[in-house]
Amino acid sequence: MPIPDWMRLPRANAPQERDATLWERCPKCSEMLYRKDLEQHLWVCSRCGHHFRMHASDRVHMLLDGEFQEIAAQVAPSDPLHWTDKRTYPAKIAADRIKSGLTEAIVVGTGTLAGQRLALGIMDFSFRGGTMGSVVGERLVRLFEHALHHHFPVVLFTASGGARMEEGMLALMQMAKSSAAVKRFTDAGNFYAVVLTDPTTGGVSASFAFQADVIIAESKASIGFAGRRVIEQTIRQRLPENFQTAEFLLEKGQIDMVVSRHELRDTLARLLGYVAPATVPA
Amino acid sequence: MPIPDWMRLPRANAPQERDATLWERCPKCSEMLYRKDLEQHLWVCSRCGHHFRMHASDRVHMLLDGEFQEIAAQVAPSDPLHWTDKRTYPAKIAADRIKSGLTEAIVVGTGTLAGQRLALGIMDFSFRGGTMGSVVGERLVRLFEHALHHHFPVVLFTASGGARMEEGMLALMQMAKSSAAVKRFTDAGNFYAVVLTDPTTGGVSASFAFQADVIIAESKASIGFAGRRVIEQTIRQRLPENFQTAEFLLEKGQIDMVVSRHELRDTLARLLGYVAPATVPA
Amino acid sequence: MNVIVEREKGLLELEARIAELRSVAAAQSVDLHSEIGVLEAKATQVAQEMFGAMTPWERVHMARHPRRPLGSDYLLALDAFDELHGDRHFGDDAALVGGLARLAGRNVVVLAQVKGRDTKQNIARNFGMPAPHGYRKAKRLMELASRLGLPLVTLIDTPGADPGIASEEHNQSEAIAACLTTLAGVKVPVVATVIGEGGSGGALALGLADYVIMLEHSVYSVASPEGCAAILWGDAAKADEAAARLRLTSDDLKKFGIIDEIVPEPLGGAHRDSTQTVADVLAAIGGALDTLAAHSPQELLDARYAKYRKMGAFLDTGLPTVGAR
Amino acid sequence: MNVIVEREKGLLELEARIAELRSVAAAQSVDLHSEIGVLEAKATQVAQEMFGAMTPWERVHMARHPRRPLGSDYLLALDAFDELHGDRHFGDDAALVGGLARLAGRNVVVLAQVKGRDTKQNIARNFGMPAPHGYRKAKRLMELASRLGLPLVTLIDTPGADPGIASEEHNQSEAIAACLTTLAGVKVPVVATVIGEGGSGGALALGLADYVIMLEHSVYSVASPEGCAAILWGDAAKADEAAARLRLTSDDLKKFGIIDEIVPEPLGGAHRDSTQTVADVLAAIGGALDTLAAHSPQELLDARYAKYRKMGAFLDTGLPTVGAR
Ligand SMILES: [Zn+2]
Ligand SMILES: [Zn+2]
Repeated sequence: MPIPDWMRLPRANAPQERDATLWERCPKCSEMLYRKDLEQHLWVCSRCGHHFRMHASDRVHMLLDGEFQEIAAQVAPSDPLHWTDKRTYPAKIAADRIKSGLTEAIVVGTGTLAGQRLALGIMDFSFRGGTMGSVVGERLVRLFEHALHHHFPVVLFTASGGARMEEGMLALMQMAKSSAAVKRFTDAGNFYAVVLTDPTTGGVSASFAFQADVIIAESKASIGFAGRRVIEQTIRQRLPENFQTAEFLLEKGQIDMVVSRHELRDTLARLLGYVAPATVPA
Repeated sequence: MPIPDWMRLPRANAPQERDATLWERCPKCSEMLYRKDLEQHLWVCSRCGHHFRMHASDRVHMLLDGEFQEIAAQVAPSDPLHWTDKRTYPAKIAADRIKSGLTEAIVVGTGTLAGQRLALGIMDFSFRGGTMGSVVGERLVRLFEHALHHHFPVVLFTASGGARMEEGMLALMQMAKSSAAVKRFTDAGNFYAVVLTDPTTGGVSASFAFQADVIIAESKASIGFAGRRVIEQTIRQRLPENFQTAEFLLEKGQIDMVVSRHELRDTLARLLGYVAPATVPA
Repeated sequence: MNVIVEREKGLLELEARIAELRSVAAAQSVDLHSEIGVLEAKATQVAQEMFGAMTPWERVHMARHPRRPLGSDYLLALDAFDELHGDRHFGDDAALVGGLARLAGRNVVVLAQVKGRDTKQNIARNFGMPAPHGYRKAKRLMELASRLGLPLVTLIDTPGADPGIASEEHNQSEAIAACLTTLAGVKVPVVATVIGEGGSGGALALGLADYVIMLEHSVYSVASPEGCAAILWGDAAKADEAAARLRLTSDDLKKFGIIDEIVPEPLGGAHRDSTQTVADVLAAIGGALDTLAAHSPQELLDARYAKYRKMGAFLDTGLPTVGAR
Repeated sequence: MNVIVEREKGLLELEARIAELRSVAAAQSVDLHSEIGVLEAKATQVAQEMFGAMTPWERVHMARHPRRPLGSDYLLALDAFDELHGDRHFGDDAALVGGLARLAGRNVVVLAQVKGRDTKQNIARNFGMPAPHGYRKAKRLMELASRLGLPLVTLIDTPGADPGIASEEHNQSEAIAACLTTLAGVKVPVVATVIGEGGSGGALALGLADYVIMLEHSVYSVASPEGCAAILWGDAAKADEAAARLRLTSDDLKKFGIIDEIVPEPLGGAHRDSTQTVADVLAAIGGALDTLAAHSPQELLDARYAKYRKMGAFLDTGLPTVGAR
């Protein structure tokens, strides 16, 4: 399997909490977990079932039969607002590249899952909190256009803090841009499934995340439009524990299913099977 | 103005509470109202504003500029189930014809309202409680097909106790039949408005009544799917006074507007103006 | 009290005795051949007498039999099924279940009204009475089926749409009405099957279809016999008479052209062999899908419109001679 | 506290004195010509200094000015307007008003976010923050416009979509997301105008349009300056700095190609001459509708897709040279 560029970025070399230790502490139950085991268990705590946030490359490996043909990898952020707060925007981008080993908050491409070809996009919270800027929008649109052209189904994994402030209104406009692409794609009779992972909020939840034909959420993922803190500040009271969890959304009729990460690949394989009966050679 | 057949039926000759007296008692405030005044006031109580149920012919006169070209007047009920309970179905029909002066629970046709041509259907509760049987369904469909062909807007006035039991499943199927006609009509870009009058329930509310582009309700009209008594029996408690009123539905986001009968013609004229800019000579 | 449950008690006793004799014969190597034969003949005779010709009211009770195969039994028997939840706006309704499925070699979207088997289940499933958000989930999945080109299979079994306060507040009328226009417009084959109770508008919301099947002893009615009797005679006890008048049986409805096919049930009702009944129904649906698959979306839409366009019974030659002019 | 309201107090006093002098002059037939002239010159100078060049943060306050013309003022100025209520399912949202209207000789469907003028109105209109059933009403009317072939006119003025518990429970995300796909697909011209605050996704839900107008001192932002400052510096007091960084003014957004036209405001802001401002905006919308009317539905859809397809700023030649590899 040829490794795409973004997987070759020097993630492992960077001093980062995840890569620095042999052990990881489960943030839910505090169990110390051996890192190799955790990887084997798809980053799910073997004691309490907590789903760790997962790296995009790990997701690709978890899902695909083999090769991942990345699309639009060369599409990279610019700095249209000449943004600076504590740091400049380019400095933030550079730091997150090293930290995450990713060139942006989403990777998109094609591959096969259980023998079925699909267009796959995976957001990663470790790059700028999964925020959506111009690159996320552009990569998404290229993915949908590619999938439309080839009549592939699209599966997206979301993880996002919303629109990326450092690109101002250009970031907000990515909601419109991606929505237009989704609309064209689904209107043509193509299948689009999304997997909401922890966390999915704001500009991403209010655009392509909730425009899918089938909406899956990973167990316990936090999903909502407004952030918990914003709501608590507005209503001046604490929210219930399960508010904005995947399970809460299922109960409220907002999503189709909550799936444990261990079941995710099989679930997606079945869903793709319903809409793409003709399988391609694996 | 040539008077259609159904207006020639011997309504006035029949001994009937409405026609028998010079005075009417308002069922809401008990005021005794002079019948001629009441007619002049569109059957609205001058003291409390109560909207009396109104005869289809009175509605036609209230709405149209002049002539009413009735459609499908010759479509008449048969007795497919050979129904009998305390009376036979044909006997009920015959009695209601005399009582109401109508050939069925709806009259449909075309005319102009404030110079704008429209297809108009008016249900009347005084014929079999405005129930929908095969004739109501057939007349409705012919109206929608006629309007589709001529690109006329459709305005319907509903008043119905639901599907007509004496025609069994053939009555229920009129919900499907009329829905299919509405769908064809509106899909082609035509305008359909409905005025819900007292009462609109069951099979009529759950089909063409709530499929309109714009839904108006007459003040205080009782509107709902299940009957008040059925709900009270199910939940074993009394319902609030305003439950299932037009005003309640407006608050619950179910309808576009509540309109007093005195404002109805002007409101419809304005609505037709938005969608049919070209007026025909009155 | 279900009259069929009451009446089949004698038959069940007879069958229990036969089973008992058989085990005695096997265990003690006694020849009870002729005794068993006599009882079996008796059982067959009793069953024939009881179920050979049932009144409409008895068939209503058969349709409501507590062991009758439910929507959930059909879903379990599908080649594959993945449930899709929720209307995206308000909630998920367990009384109306939908999802992607594989049936007779085809990928389909299935929608099923599901009652409970016991009180607990029935409370969870609201006795099979869908709320507005149930119908709105159904509408969402109808549109999904149409867009993806997947045939739509519906299973009808409800006493009616939920008549509660919340359902009125959330516009039950519009929820059902929207299902009807949506079904009128979906660009895929629609096959509806009444598997138990087809109760009024709440049933029809899933029933506007290219092909409508009824399980033999299911019923499909404009109103419940009890409700009808209460309205007409002020006496719900006359429900048996109302059941007869309403013409709610599968054979009556086939004659009226309201349904297209009847799937026979085993003698004594579907619950006497649920597995076989479910398989028979799914096979019938598969057959209908095969036939409909030959048609283009536009042909389906035209045929569907024409089918409902001609439903109804009326005179078209002026006023009939009922009553005086 | 609104900085513009504070700062314009001096100007208002000056103007009051001029008016007073005028009435004195008229009543007592005194010649105060030169005194009035001096004060008028002073007032013009003060206004020029105050409003000739405002900072982004000042413009945020101008956009939130308590006397700024609101959505309701535009609706009242239409040639005709009939409000259509409700999402058909759940409720009617007074923060997002819609209906059939006549504007510049055309029949249109109009959607307007409406804040209140005082506390009571603001409570009724939830401070202009629409709930999911508001956006669902909007979606219903967008679809109506598309089906009837009526152009769609939207007026944007919201701090953002409602962030309450009930709104989350009813899926605010989906409500906004559905408006976006719907606008992307309507077969009629869409003209959006930001008349006050364009707050994030809750504003954009009405903002995916063929032509986007901004009133000069309106703002349109990915996040509120206060929220942005709180996130970036943990200090909402740095909102003025955030306002400058976010590039939320009409001139910035025109340069970025995010909006198409700016309608100038009177010196001192729209509220200094509300009638004229409203008329100017409606005239600009009318002009845009005239231009768009020349295009077929397919042309509109293609142009709309192309317009948003190219929005964004990125490099397409491999990894940029930011940071170390
Ligand atoms: Zn753990
Ligand atoms: Zn009165």
